[in-house]
Amino acid sequence: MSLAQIIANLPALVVAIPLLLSPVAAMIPVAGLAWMLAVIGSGAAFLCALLLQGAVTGGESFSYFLGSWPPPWGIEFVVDAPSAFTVLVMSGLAFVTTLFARTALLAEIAEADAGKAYAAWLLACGGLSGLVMTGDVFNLFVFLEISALSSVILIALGAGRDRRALIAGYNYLVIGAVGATLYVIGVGFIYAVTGSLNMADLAGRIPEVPQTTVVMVGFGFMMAGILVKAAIFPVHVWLPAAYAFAPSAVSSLLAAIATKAALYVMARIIFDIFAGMPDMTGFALQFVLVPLALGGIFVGTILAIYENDIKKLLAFSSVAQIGYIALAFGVSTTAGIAAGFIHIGNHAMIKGGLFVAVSAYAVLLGRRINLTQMTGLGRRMPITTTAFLICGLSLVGLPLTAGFISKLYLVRALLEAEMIIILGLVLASSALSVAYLWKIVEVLWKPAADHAPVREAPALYLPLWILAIGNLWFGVAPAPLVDAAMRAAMQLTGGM
Amino acid sequence: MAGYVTNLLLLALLVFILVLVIRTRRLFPVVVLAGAYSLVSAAMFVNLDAVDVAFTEAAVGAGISTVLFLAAMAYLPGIEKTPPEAKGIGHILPALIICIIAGLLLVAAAIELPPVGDPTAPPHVHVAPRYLEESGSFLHIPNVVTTVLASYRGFDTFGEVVVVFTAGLGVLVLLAGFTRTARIAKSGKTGIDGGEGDDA
Amino acid sequence: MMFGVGLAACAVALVMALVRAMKGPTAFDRLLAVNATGTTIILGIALHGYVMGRPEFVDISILYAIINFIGTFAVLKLFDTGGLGDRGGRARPDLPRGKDGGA
Amino acid sequence: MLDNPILRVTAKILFAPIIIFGLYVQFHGDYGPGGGFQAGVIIAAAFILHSLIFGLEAGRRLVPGWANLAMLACGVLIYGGVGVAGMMLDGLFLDYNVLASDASKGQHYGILLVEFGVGLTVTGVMLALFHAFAGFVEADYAATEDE
Amino acid sequence: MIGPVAQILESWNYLVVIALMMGGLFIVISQNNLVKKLVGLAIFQTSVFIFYISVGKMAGGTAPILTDGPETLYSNPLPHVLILTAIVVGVATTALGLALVLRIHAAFGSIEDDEVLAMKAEAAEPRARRGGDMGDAV
Repeated sequence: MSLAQIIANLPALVVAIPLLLSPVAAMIPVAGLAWMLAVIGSGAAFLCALLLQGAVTGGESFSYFLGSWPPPWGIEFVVDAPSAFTVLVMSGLAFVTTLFARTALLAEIAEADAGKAYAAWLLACGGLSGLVMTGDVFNLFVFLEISALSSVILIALGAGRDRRALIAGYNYLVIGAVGATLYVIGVGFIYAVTGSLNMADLAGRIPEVPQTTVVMVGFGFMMAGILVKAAIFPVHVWLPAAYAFAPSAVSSLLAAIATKAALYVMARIIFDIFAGMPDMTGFALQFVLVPLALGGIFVGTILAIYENDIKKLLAFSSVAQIGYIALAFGVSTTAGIAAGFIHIGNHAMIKGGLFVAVSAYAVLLGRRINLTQMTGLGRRMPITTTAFLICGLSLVGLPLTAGFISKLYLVRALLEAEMIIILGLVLASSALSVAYLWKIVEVLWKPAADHAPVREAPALYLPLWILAIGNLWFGVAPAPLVDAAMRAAMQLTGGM
Repeated sequence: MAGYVTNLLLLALLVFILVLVIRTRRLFPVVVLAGAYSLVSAAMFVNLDAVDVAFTEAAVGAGISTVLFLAAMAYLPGIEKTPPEAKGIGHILPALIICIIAGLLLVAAAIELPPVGDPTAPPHVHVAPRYLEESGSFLHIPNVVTTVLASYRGFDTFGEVVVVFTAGLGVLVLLAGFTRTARIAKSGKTGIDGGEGDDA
Repeated sequence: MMFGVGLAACAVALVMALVRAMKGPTAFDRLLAVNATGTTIILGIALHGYVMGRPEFVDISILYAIINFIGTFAVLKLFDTGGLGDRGGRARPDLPRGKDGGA
Repeated sequence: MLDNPILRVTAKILFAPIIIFGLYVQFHGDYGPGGGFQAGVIIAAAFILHSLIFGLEAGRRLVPGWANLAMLACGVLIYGGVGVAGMMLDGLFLDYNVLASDASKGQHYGILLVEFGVGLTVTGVMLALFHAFAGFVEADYAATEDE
Repeated sequence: MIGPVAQILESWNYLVVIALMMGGLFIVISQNNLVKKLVGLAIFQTSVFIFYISVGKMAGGTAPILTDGPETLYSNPLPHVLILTAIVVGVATTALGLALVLRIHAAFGSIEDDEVLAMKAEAAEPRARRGGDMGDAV
């Protein structure tokens, strides 16, 4: 393939490379080779995403016709600021977690399964990227299922260590399938009154539809399906178990990228497809999404404070962070949406880093860990723990970290929209989140009973510190991230 | 007219089967009934002109799914323990409320939909006419469903193949794989799969 | 007209088969009844094609005949050996063996 | 596995016609109902019938595990390969117009190949599913230990 | 068209299908048995398929396989294509779910949701009895 051909096909390659390398990886019984393939696949997808991001910096957007059929007859991929931004964040995090997956994954699953595990890994990466790129509402459902089924496989791989992974996988499968089917019902109703499946075409046709009840119900069911996938409170129930019982490497992949795609899709549905119905979406945002987001923030934070299993604690914290992103979208001004996108990027880095560090502990300790077992780890693994601490401080939102930038923009958006009460609640929940972080930090530096020698897992340094430094870097020089998120928000709201 | 009556009969059958499924406690009849549900809906698809869909539903829903359920039933207990509705209304009330609310919403929308078969409904006038027209004149393939499936929406079908592949991969990992414990595998006893497992 | 009458006859046969499937009394009555349901639907689909003027869709009937055969065979094997594999899976004392065990 | 001669003979007689019917559905999909997916299920059904009557081990001799895995992977690769070929010939992903000099002919080739890929994957997966389920040995997994 | 009653009569196909969908969803949510949940899911999905196909039906139309005859009305092929994809996705979900149920039964000895959940709580406690010896666990 010549360079010109590659450039012309970048949007398809982001999705197709991981999906096509996956069957190859499945056939390779050698764990190392399969891992190499996974690194190549996610790395190539990351490169493509970088190039795509470069292509939309000027505020352009273009679409890619799969099979050369113009929409609405064929399926198109939409490359604009929001999709390029989200796909860049996701493929970047996927690449970094793949880098470290070799050591961490092999510590927890049988080597003979590794080829198939990496195949599922690649499928999850490709499926989630496809979810973001596609401009067709039914194609979105197909990618939703690819990512869901491959995530279930990855979660169930944890059964080698803990049988509860099977139940986590089953619940995720059934809840996810119900969510996807609700989404399909919504699409069916919208299709019945518009005759189209293409997002851009739908956006044009929906305001002209006389049957407003159908549009409202269709919107409601599509949103309900996506809320399940995004793990928004109160349909987040699958998430904590899934993250906690999956192999640690899988937890870091899923925590970094899985819900981000669904959140992006949610923004797309609200601000793009149904943009022509501002009364309806405004009502849904104000009276449904914002209260649910606030509920998620508090429930997640409080459950995290009382949780003792470190992976579950981080998972509950994810529920809270997803709440922040949803809240930012709920503000629905350009500044609010931008804050949401900024936090999509930052939270991916934060949670990715935290879970990678936890994997490092798990590799060392060789088992699932709760807080008491982590006593004194800060002294035994200072390098890993420092990175963990940086990501943790970023999670709380300390100045000079990426998390601070997220909070800053969220607060500014809330002030601008004059949502003072909600602002107070956000600040209060931030203060609460210090509690669970402190709980971990305290344990980590408590002197251990036995004076075990310093043992580190150097194979994990590179990806871990990439993420930690990323957190610092974007805390000090947030301009590229913020600019990209701003462009994304501007394009979604039509430059308001 | 015949189509109308057939449709009515088949819908009544579907409702009948659904009620049976809810009420039956033995899992084996439930599985067979699920197969029958698929089969009746396949007949319904034929009546609604969706022959390709009927073909697939008969092969998959009534065929493969049922065989898989049966194969699984060999290992599973054949009877449901106390079903939730037997424990009192409190155990099924939340589910009932969710379903009724969702159902009422859908009914409110369905009443507004263009009636079944209305030739002026948006789906019939917007995108689809081009498929019907071009499939004959440009692609020269009579089965429009094949054309749309493999060409216009070929990417959907690519995704579908990937989904099937994912399911195959998952079942191989779960039932013929080595997830039992990492430590057993590492202690040199890899690949005990009883002879029938996938040896690749 | 003739095909219409045939279709109606299929519907009657379908209802009768279903009644038998409900009443039993043995598991094998039910099994045969389910098989007969399948057969009438196969016939119904074939006749339906003629009624609607597109008789070329007999393929579906053939397919379902194959599937129905394999499905019934799988059920019988499950009853007979307690599993579909070589070793017959686990022992299944609760599976009906000629005695009533249906719905 | 089953000693009944009637069943064994029936299975032997039916095996080939079912596969031929499957191939008919595969390649007649352009003109009548059917296509790769349905064909895959039918062909897999023939092998399932074989395994049901002659036993799983006989079925595995017919289609070994590695061949089965290769089938389900290769189907995806063929489908994706057609897409990549479209890119190589200066088209877009899954663009069949560029596969031949004439767009209509290219579409024909593309659809044929793509349906073949679908059929291969589906046959492989359905067969693998049946073997995995029917050959599952519960005792092997009952020992799963938590940590 | 003429009035709400006539409208309801014309949409009865949709109404019954909605009842079927909700019946399937009810099984998924309310049942404890993991296999029955999967059956409910299959019924739920199949009912949604019927809804789509009803949307694509054209009065007086015929299957979208072109004939050489004079002007014929064809039903809409697009919903058929979508549902073909969805059926495949559905069977993939069912297969994976069943595989998980088999493994859950092997690991927990039960396929009732509430019992398994109770065992989960038990499993979360330290399990000194079983020890770390893999010898007797195999």
